[in-house]
Amino acid sequence: MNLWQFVEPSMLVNLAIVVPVIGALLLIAAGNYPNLRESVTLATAALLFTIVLVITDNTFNAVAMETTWVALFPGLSLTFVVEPLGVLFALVASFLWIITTLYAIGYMRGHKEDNQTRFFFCFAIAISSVMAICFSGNLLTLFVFYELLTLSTYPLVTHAGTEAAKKGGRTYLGILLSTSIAFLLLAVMGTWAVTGTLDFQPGGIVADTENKSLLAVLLVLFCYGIGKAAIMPFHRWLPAAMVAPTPVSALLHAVAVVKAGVFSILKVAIYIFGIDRLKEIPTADVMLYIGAATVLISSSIAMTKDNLKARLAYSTVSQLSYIVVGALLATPIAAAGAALHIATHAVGKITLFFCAGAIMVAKHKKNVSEMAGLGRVMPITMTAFAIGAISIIGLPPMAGTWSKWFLTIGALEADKLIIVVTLMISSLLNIAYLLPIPIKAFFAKQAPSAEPWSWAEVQEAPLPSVIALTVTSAGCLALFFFPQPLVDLINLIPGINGAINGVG
Amino acid sequence: MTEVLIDLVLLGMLAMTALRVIFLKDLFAVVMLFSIFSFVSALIFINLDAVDVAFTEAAVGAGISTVLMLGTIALTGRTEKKNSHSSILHLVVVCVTGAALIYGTMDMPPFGNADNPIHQHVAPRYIEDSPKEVGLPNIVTSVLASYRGFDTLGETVVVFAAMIGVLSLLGTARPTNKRATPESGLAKHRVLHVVAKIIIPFIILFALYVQFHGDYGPGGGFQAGVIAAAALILYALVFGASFAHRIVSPRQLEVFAPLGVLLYASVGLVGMIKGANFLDYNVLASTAAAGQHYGIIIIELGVGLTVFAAMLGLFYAFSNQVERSNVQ
Amino acid sequence: MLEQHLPALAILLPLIAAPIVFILGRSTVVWLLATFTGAWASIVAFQLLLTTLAEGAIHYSLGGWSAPWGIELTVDALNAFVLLAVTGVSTMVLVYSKESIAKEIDKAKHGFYYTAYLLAMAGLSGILITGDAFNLFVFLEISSLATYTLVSLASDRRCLTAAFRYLIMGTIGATFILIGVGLLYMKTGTLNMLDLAERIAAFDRSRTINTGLAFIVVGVSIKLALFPLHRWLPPAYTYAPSAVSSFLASTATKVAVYVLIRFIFTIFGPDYVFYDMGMDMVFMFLAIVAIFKCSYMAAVQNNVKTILAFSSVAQVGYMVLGISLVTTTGLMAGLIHIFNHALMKSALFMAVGAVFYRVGSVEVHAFKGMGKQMPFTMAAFTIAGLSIIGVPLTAGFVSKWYLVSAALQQNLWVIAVLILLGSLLAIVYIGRIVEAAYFHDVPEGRDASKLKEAPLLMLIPMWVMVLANLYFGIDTSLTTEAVGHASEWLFQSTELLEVAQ
Amino acid sequence: MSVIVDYYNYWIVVFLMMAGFYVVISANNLVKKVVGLNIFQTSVFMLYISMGKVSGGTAPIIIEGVTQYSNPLPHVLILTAIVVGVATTAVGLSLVIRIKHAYGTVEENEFQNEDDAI
Amino acid sequence: MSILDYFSAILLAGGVFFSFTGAIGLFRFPDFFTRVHAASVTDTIGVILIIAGLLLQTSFDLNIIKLLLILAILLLTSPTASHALAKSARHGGLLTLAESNRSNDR
Repeated sequence: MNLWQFVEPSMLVNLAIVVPVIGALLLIAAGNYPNLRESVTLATAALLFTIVLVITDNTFNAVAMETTWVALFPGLSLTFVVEPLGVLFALVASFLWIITTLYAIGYMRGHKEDNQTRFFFCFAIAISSVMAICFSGNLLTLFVFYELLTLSTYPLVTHAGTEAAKKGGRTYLGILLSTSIAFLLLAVMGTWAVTGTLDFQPGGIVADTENKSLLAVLLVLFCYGIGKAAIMPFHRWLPAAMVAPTPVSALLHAVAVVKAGVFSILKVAIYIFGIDRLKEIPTADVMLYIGAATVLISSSIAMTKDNLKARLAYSTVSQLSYIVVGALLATPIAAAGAALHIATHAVGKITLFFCAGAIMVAKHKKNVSEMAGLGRVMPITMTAFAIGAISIIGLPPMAGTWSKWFLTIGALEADKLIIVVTLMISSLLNIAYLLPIPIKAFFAKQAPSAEPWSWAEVQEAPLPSVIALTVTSAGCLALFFFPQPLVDLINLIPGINGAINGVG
Repeated sequence: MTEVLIDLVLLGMLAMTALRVIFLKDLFAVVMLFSIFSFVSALIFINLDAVDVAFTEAAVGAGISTVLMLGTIALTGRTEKKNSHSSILHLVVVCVTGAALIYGTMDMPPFGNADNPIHQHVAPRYIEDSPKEVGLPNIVTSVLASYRGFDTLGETVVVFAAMIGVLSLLGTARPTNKRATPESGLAKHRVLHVVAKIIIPFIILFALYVQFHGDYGPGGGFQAGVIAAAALILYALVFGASFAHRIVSPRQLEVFAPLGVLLYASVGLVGMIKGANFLDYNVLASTAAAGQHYGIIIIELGVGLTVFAAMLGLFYAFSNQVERSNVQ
Repeated sequence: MLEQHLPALAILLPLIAAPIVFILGRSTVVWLLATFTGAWASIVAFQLLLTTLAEGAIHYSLGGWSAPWGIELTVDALNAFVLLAVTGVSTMVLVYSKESIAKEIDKAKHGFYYTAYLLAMAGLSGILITGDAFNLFVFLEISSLATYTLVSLASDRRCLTAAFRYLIMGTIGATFILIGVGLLYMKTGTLNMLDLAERIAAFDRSRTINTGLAFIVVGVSIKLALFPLHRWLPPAYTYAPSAVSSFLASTATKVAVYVLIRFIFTIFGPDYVFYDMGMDMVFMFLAIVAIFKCSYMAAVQNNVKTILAFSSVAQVGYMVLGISLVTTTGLMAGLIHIFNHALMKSALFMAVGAVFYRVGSVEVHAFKGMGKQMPFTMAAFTIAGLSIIGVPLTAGFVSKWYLVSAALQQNLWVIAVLILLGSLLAIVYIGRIVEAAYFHDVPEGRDASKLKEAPLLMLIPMWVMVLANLYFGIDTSLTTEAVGHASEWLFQSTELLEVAQ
Repeated sequence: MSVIVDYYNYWIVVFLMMAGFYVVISANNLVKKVVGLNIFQTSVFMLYISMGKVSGGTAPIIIEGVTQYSNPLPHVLILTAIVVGVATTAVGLSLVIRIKHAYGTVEENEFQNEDDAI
Repeated sequence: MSILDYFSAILLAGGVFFSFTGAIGLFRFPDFFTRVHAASVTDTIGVILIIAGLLLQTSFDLNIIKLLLILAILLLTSPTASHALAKSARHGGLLTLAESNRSNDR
């Protein structure tokens, strides 16, 4: 904490955005020396995390932090304001960046990938955009960095440079850019035209607007415009992005990018429409049910996928819609659950992806059907996988429990039994498509090798990767037992106002 | 009434000429008809009191343009091929445009009426005050060279630009190969030689007259430049381009044309240096009238120089092409 | 001493430099002189813009004859702003020209190139700041003649037919303008724009004036390549030398849009044009069709310069659309897009020219693998392409923002949606090229080792334009202030003002 | 009748313009196009000169005792326009010559067939 | 009308007559050379008569010199032009009507 005590609190926000950029430039300079380059990345990640920690601390102490960069238009600037929801997301993202970097070092070296400098560079830029999204003070800023995030992750998706990667990249960029320009920009500008402001304000900014149908249209535009939230039918980009190297899938497509999407939706729900106001909007229900449908349909699709990463991708689509549903339920508890789900799902899903990557590096296996008996060879990895899976399913003692719990309570509170049922069925589906993998890995019958298991059989992924996935799986456990800091943070969000105080 | 009658007859001739151009396929005839069109319109201009314009139209439309067109068809062939595709769409476009214009004439001020707005606003000052303000009897020259001198600078630049365009496209006339000087088709015409030798000095004299008499009667730098160029064009036609090149070489023309523009512009710059606006001639001499006079003479010279060089340059470039194709 | 002559200087600098350049002939000196002139003209334009923003319109009577008897130069925020874009971009293209034309134009013709270039610049500047309707025609013809020449300088024979078509269409357009100006003159007796405006407003709106308006609009529409009068543009831009395409795409049509604005707003008055004549609906319809039709055409082409040319026609659609919204914001959008589009298109064409410099082709497949071989060039292309698409933090976003907000102000949601959908098409045609550059290898049979980065003299101006794209996408104060002033002034004293706000 | 006397001149001029315009857009031969362009422009010049005419006036050159002059301004404008016209013609014709060299034909449909027209 | 005006009118009428016949001849004559012949009538006698008629119309001033100069130049150039035309035609291999008839007969 002392590290940053001489820095103005508002300055911290700038730092959080700029530090990854500086790191990115430095690592380009160090491009020819892999060790130096990766040290730089790690150091930057660590530095960023400390900054976010201080920001968190300040948030608890109610220190106002905001900063304005430039006025893009008269009355509209690139503005950054710290608020608890953003801090939560920033914490998750910056923490997981460290872990992912660690993992990526092992993965990239193990896989002998080309263009590693470009990889780390784009990664850092993406994180910088995520930070900016976290702290964005108005819709315009959010939009700007939302687009930057899309663009900076595009080279990551197409990293492999193969035909498949290109095809995936085209889908990725096509859907994300199209939806954001056609819908999100329109929604942003519509909001601007209707209200005359784009600032995120507690309680929303549309309160004075009489024209309900206009707001209804805006809400739909926002939901689909934020394509990163992957609400059906605009979810195709997410499975397509799975052609990326696994660390990318892990951080960006389990955490940063998709979470930026649902985060944006939460932010719009809370700070633009306001939770109370949201209830009155006719299309909120429509979108809610579309979200619920997405949950179920994508879970079902996930079951049919043999490719592990594809299965995880559809699982992500499904889980993202939990958060959307939480936001659109328009009750404080559901919103809180949604916010918490950002963190818990992140930890769980990243673990799963790490495992998938580790399997790929160590055994070059991609398909679920080939993984039977793998527990003997990669015990640590598969254990971590089990932990992550349980967390995603939402069983104690894993972190996912809490968020699902609050979401369910929120749905009950809102008198939306269908949603409750949806959540239940979805959990069952989760079990169906996730749990068999570790079970088969450990307990499948293996005819040829009758010999007792010994350490000599173990062929784990490189050490950094193993460390990373261990840490995240530990995180799944930790967040179950100590969710209080996050809960406290969420309680600070205006509109939630301590709705989930009793828990923890 | 006579004026109207003449006007009608001439316009009728024009209409017939224009119609004929549409249907004729022989390009040589088309070009000649265009030349006639130009001449007849020059007559109309005279009838409508626009003597300067008539002069220019006759020199340029009927003269230079025709020469250039003839040079072109000498290279490209003189018949238009049958055109199979239908031109109904074109006809519709033309009819719509024409209908719009006819619609527009409905509210036009009547032809020739002295109460029309254009005779009431702006122009009266030119007619009443220009003899005092500029000091020239020819109002057209006053307006051209002084009131709207900037237009005329632009016009000079346009001529210069055309020269640039043509030279860059057709290439500067190369130094003529002495041994292979192609015989001009007219070289054996003794009569032509004699008459040309007699007449060319007079043409040049006339050019100078037009140049310096433009203040008092119709004429000015532009017409003078064209006439002077015509003298050399005649010379080149009768005696062959290589002889003309010896009098004024293409390279010299490439210097004269920009020099004319610069001469014009420098008059304006001198005005600026003397503290007035660009092209303000009043400050060029001790009195405004003298200043105007000097200014106009110099800029007319500039115009004349550029136009002469450009027109001759155009001719050189075209004739060079023709000769080249003859050699081949 | 020079301060008072700034308006005249803006035209005179290139005008006087052109003959000097022609006399000097072809050498590096000529290039230096031309570039220097361009730079000076840009500075003059910048000073003019600052002065007009601070003190209002400047009137400069040529020859000391006051308007309407003499010709007057009138500089206000509107034309100073466009002038800055035109001179600035032209200067950068001049810098770029040296290497580019060395490859594409016969060495003997370099003198012609620079002379014609400067003449075109002089013509465009003249169109921009003259206050006299007929003088505008004269300068229009100077610039047109010079551009026909420039287009025809390329070595591909198709440039000739392109230039000829351009010449015919351009001359028809200019003659239409001449007819229109004549009709106005006939009814009012004056040629000075401000005087014309006063007298047109004072007289009853007659059929003659209506026709004059129609002819001027059609004539200018040919010049600005408004759909469906755009057919001359794609071949001209495709087959012209790259530097010329870059110059034309970023200046010529922009100046024509300015002329349209000037005639509609200053001379006829928006009340008359839009409310009495209903031209806004015509413009809006044509603009929308242009955006979609030409973006689609761009998406299916194989020649990158053709793609960019069609894109230009589509982008002109955006400008006209802004005008057709008849609000201050809409006009601001149109104006700001004039400026921004000049920045992005010049950068794009420069990048294409650089690829041509190395590869010798501008087909899409020639771009394959260029992301590796020419990283800086392709990065510039990509950023400028993003600007065309309208990605935030680029200049294109600013234009799009104003355009959409203008549409929304009028509650024209459909238009707003169409604008945004139009930019999706831009993703397609830019994306194809970028993809070829980054995700394909250099095709077989092409020696990759010879495909190096473009020379520095091409890269620098290219990147200046790219950085300008980014700069004006982030710091919009200058552009916004200028176009804000301009559009408020243009709407001044019209009954529409209340409606607009 | 007075309508005819007032406007006959303009109407014929409009007819001439349209004849020229028709030749420009419909002719297939490039030289003929240029000729059409010239006719078109010359007719426009006539429109200008017609409007400058004052019945009973004389050419605008100051002569003692004459008070009624025709309007000099259109004359000035058209002088400029004629020059512009010939400049365009010259450049256009040079292009035609070059096209002939490059394609061997100056018929529009023929060289369009040779190249893929955009 | 003074006597001069009558003379002038007669001269002008004569000029118009010859010009007119020249024009008719241009259309009606059968081959190139005869047509040139007809056209040159317009250029020579027609012009002379018209200018003479005009000379009688003007007062005694600069205009007379101008008219005379015009006459001189025309008399110099028109026949030359006709001559050049005919000779070029001949040079280019054009036959007169009589000659071509003869060659057809053969």
